[in-house]
Amino acid sequence: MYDLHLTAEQVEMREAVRDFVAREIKPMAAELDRREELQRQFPPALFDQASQLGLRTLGLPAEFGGAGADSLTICIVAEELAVGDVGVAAMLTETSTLARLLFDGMLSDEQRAQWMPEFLSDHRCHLAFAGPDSEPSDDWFYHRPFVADGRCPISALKAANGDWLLNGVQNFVPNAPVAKLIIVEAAAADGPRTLLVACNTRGLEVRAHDPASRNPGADGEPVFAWNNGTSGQLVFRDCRVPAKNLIASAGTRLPDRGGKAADRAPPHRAAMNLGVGRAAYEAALEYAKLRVQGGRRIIEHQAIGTMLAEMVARLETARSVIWQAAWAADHADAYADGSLPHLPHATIARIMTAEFVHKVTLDAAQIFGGSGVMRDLPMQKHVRAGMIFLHSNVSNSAAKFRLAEAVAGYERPSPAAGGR
Amino acid sequence: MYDLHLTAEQVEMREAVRDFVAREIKPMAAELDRREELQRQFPPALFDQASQLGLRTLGLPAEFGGAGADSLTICIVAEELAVGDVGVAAMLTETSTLARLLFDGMLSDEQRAQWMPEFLSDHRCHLAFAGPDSEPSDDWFYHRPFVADGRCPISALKAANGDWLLNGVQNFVPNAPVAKLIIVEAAAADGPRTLLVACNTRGLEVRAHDPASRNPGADGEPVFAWNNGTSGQLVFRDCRVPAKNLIASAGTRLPDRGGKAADRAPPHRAAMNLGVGRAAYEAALEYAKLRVQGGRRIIEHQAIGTMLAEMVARLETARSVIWQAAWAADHADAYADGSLPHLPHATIARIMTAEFVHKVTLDAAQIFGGSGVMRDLPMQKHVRAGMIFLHSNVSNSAAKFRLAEAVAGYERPSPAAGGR
Amino acid sequence: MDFSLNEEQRAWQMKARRFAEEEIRPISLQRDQITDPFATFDWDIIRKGSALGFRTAAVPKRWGGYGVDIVTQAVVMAELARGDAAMSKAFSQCWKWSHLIAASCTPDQQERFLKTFLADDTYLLGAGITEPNAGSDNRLPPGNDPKAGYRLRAERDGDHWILNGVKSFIAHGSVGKLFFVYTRTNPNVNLKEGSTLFLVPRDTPGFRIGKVFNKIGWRFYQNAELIFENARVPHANVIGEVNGGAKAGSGETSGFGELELAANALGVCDSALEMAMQRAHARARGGERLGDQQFIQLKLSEMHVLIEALRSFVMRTAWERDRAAQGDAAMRESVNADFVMSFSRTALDRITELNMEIHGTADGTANVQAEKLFRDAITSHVAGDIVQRITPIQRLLARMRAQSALAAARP
Amino acid sequence: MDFSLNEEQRAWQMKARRFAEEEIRPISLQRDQITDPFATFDWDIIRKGSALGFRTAAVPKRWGGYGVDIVTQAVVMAELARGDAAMSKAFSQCWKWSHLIAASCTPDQQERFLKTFLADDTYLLGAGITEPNAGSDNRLPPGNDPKAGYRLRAERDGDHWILNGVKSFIAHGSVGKLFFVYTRTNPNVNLKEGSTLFLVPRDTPGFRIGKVFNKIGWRFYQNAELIFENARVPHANVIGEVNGGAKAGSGETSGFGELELAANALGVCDSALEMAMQRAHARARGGERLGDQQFIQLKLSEMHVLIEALRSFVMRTAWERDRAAQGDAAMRESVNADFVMSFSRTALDRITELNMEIHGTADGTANVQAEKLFRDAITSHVAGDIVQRITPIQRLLARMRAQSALAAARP
Repeated sequence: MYDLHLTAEQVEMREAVRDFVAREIKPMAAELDRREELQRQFPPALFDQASQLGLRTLGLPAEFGGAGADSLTICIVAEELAVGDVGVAAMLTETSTLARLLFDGMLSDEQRAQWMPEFLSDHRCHLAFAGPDSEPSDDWFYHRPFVADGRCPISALKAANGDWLLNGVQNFVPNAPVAKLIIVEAAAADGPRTLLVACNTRGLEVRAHDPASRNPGADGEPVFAWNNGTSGQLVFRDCRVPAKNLIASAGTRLPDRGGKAADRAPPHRAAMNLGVGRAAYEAALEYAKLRVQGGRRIIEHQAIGTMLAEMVARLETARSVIWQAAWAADHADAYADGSLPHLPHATIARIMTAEFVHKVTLDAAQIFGGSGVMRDLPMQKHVRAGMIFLHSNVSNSAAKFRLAEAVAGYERPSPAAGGR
Repeated sequence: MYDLHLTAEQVEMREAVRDFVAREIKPMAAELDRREELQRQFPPALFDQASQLGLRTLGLPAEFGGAGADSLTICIVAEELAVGDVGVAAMLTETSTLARLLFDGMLSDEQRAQWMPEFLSDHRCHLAFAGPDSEPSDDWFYHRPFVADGRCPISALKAANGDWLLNGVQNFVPNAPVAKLIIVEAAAADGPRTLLVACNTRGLEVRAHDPASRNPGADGEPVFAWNNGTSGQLVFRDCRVPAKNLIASAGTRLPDRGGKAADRAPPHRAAMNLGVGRAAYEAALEYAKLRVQGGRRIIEHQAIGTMLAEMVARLETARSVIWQAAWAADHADAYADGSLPHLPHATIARIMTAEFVHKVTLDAAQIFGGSGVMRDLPMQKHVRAGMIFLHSNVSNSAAKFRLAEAVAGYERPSPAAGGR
Repeated sequence: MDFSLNEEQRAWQMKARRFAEEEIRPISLQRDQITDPFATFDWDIIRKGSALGFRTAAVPKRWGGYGVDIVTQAVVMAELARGDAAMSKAFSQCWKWSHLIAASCTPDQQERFLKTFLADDTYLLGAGITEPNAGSDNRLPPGNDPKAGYRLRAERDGDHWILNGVKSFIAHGSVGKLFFVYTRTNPNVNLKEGSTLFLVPRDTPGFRIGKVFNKIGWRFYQNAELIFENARVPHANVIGEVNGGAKAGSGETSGFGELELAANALGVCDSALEMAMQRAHARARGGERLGDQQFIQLKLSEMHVLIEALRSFVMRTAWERDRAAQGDAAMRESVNADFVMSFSRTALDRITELNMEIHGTADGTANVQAEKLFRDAITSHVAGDIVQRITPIQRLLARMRAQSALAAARP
Repeated sequence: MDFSLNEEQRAWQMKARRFAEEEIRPISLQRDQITDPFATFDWDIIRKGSALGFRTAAVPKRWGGYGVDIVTQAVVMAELARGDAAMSKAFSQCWKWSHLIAASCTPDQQERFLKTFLADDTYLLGAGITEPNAGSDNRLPPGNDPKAGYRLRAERDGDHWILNGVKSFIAHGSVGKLFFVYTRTNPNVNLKEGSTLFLVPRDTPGFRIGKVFNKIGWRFYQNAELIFENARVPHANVIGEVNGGAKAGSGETSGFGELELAANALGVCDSALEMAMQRAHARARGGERLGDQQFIQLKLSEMHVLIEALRSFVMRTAWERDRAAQGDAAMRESVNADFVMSFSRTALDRITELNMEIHGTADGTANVQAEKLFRDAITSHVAGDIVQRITPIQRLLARMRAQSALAAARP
């Protein structure tokens, strides 16, 4: 029975996060916004509070000690967090997503028994994933087999006792500066291996990226960090990882990083993206109600009113389609019983949200005039965050290819092992 | 509890209408499309079948003999009908909407007892509404009181015995050619009156518009019929309507024709609009899978694939927001309990759907190339229908003003009596 | 830098403007609204326009035409299209011939057909390329596939060729007296190597007109089927060489075809803007003019911006094509004619739609003229389509490749 | 119609192109990435550019400048902006003065300030209009509201005026040596009737610089606060008349301000397109060039179309402004400078975004230069805003009203 009522728990969770955002994140974000992106560091106390609210383990099933939230709740939370600060939202969502992937899929029972207690008890234990290098055109193919040639910058050599020796440097690893456990995909002689590495393992150094230094990207051209969370560089120098830390004997593809699995994955990123749009809209609305030009509040001017109407219409529409995709991720039967058409709803949510929010942030900045492009005010951060969602982790162009293949009924031949 | 499962009845109803569309409407529509708009006439047998399916009385509560469908089901049906033929959808939806308004609101018990049996038993009994003239700029105001100066072209004079004498000519009345009962708002000396008039009343002539004749519109400039249903001219010449047919002693504002009531009205029109988009998309998809250019099916070209992806993403998104608004229209409590934000969801659905479908139809026509603009093929009809939804019955510009007023918290002073 | 017209250009512009206002506009809507697609044509306007030189404007002076330059052609097309897009195209369609004949026809062919064309004020021209299964493939043929592109067959029979097949959507198909028909003379190789271009007069035996396509706009301008059933065309009517059809057609490098539709679009845009400005100025509600409303001002602004950008781009490109015709090699390489056509598509769609918005609709009615302009606009939507947009980029990228290959080859 | 540059214009273009390539581009990104907004400036590039005449290009020859026409100005701005938008603007910002001084200054003022400007190769100019609570109101003042618009107060004190207040977001605020400052000399009437324009040298007592605004783009070009605390400015520095500030400013009818940003945008667009074409040409995956992909071709096509439309429109408008400067009354009336600025906004936003798309992002990284262009683009988003778009329409509609009133008054 079609029903859009949220449960009391969902509404309460949303209120709790809103309250956390208003009390803790927003005041801190205002301060952080004045710094260079790569110098933003979240206060550890914030981590503790977020973890105590259950946000670090939100997606982990209750049986493993997590909050066991459904996909809809995860999206509600991700949106609210991103209204406060997209970096905090990205960091917590990365850990929560990886926790589910790791503890509810990749680990053996023994491995789980080893790491779970520490992960659950340490409020500051975050997770990171370091996989093969990728470049934009990885996903720019249509109606033909995918040939991945991204290589793992980290090499793994099997020692005599079965341990693994890791070497190499990987740039721009999300969550690296905060992660205590890192899932590393490394290239061994006979194929990729996935290992779990503690951040304090001897031979591993986690470095902050210097904002002024320009590392060459996978394609050899200079790039710089352009994501919404926090990221850093991992340097492995003969880093010895015990054999028992081997968690997969092949490469690992994360569902929200593209591929067919992403089609029906929970649209966390889209929800964060929506939060960015809401932050921009809410600021613009407030400003438009206060600022007087032309003898009246600017919201009373037709042009500003029309822009605000378009903004709120887009955001509400995005939320509608994100929630639909979130619910669909947990209810595959709805496709079978005719309640939903056979389409990749998460991909649709991603496409529409990214385009909507991009437009919303530009309009919001327009309403702010010159203040919309000041580095020490939050509006410009929203504009840039919106651009990042539009172009990164499967760009909208590539997402449209995947959607078109779905409607065309194209079945891609399985990629060779190790494809990410 | 958030749940997007449709009920078995909803799925069955949708399947029944799809079947009806495939068997009856599409073959007929293909034939009708080759005619001039104003010469399209629906075969009476079609009316019978639609009515037997319950489509004529869909919105009428079960206690009054209707199908008592909820707003979501009405939108599901409207969409499916419009995929077949937007004119048929508009005609049936007009009758179904007016039936609810009339029998479940305007009529006294005696009046209901008089007209209900005939309406229910006659499968061909359709309804029409003839109100004051309006012009586009009626709704083009923002953040200030509304001054309606649209006049009723029909005058009502009270006879000595209490009967009303109607005189005047009204152009472009939706459903006029098929209506057996017509709700007429007429101008009496002391204000507007609403009367129910049978189509065979002496002194009333219903004429088809000659496609070549150009009647001046309310603003004096030449206009022509541009709606998605069927419409005609009503000519009253000393038409005597009994006193008992007076159904309201003031003017009547239909909720889906704008105004505050429209904000949370069921988004029937948006659902029909969506059906138009789907018709265009489905035709384009089919064509793109068959047509070979450049050595392969055109769907395999990136440009065409991207267009189709954008089309389907827009349509799914529109459906999501239409269904949300439909459900919200029946569940005001969801605003109170925090499940929905306090926003006019029907207005949002209207805005987004109209823009989406307009783009979808243009893209679909583009995929069809020259065949997209041939009068005797359906694609051009979809393009024009999409334009009509974008600009008529509260244009998108005006709908955005209403939405902006809602977010600004502007409270319009009540209009003078008789405003439509 | 000089954006002004010279005296001769200005005179043509004024003549065209007057003709559009006095002759075209009064019959435009009436012709548009005729239901039968065969019956929309009006020979009288063709004769009147011919008398003023609009039909033969582009024929070089040495053959007895007016020989106007491309800037003038652009200006005249825009002015005529301000009256009616389809009527403007009915004249400019004949100009293509002047370009092609100069590039590719023999003196004998020029002699035979040009004289008649100049003398007969109802002599209209058309070209047959499109076939039911060959649209974009003709313009962007996929490599070596002999099945791609038009298939109309021509087989040699002594001094004649026998043509069999059907062309569809052919401009002036139902009213033209002479057609440039693309055929396949070798069906086993690709389009580029196996096609031949013929001059086919209307009275060719075995050649007849099929249906007239019932378009939703550009009603005056008739697109028809050309049916060839053992049609006999003399060998002397081959343009260029046998199996050299692709080359014969591409010898015309003026970029006129692209510019033609862009200039036409400019005229339609001007007409829409005129209507919209007039409405904003004249229409008042409750003491307030429509034009006092900010949202109307923004729509008008968007229209003006697009139109003036388009006008600038069209006129610049026309000048470039004149320079190319005069032998400027750099200009000959320019792909701006393609780009301006793409841009005109954007401007035309948006401007006619904004004009509809400003006129609005109510009670299921719309302004007749605004709706006609919208229909005319979408009818030409094939212009500026995907093929149109990617072709020039492929040329530019190929040029970059050639240059870097050259640079790499150097020591 | 002639779209080519004359020899002198071409020479300036080549000089600017070389300077952009050899001097500006090498330091552009480095200056952009400096964190401290005070520290981004580089006097060396100003001196080098001054030596080549870029700072004083627009000063009429009779005062010892180069007196280049507006077409040349547009060309030079675009070429310099191809290297760096902010550095281009650092030079062209000084040209405004040349226009305003010609229109509104006394010979004495010209004598006092022009000579210094010409002689000192680090003498930069700025103008103070915007205040924290007066943005669009300055440009589109609401009727008779004395509260609307800038509020910086100037009061007469003998031969001097005492200025009090704050200007914000003032271009060259932190580096300029002379400012054109708009003040209120009668706070009880509206902006139009109660404002006065002053020449304020940097070393004026009571005048100091506040913070430098930390913009996300155009980093080299510094916008700062100007703080006036009982600043004493001689009466001889009043431009035009007291309470005639609105008029004094509007005497400058070249439309240069609008054209300036449009020409600058054109240069940035050219730079983005160059990057994108190079990427499509050079980058290959699995044996296929990026440019072989249709969706990349479509993006490139859209970029080319917008750029060539913008180039056409900018150059035409520059020519119109030159004609206006030469006394052409019709051109003086043209509002195309407003429209071209609006159009440049659309083109700039879209093209820099398409360039980002073509470069893409992966693993949370982006191409540094593509991202810089995007930041530079949105930083200028105030140009082409709502006020910019509606102002010219209001003028055109007012003109229609005046004309119809005139027509109605005639017998």
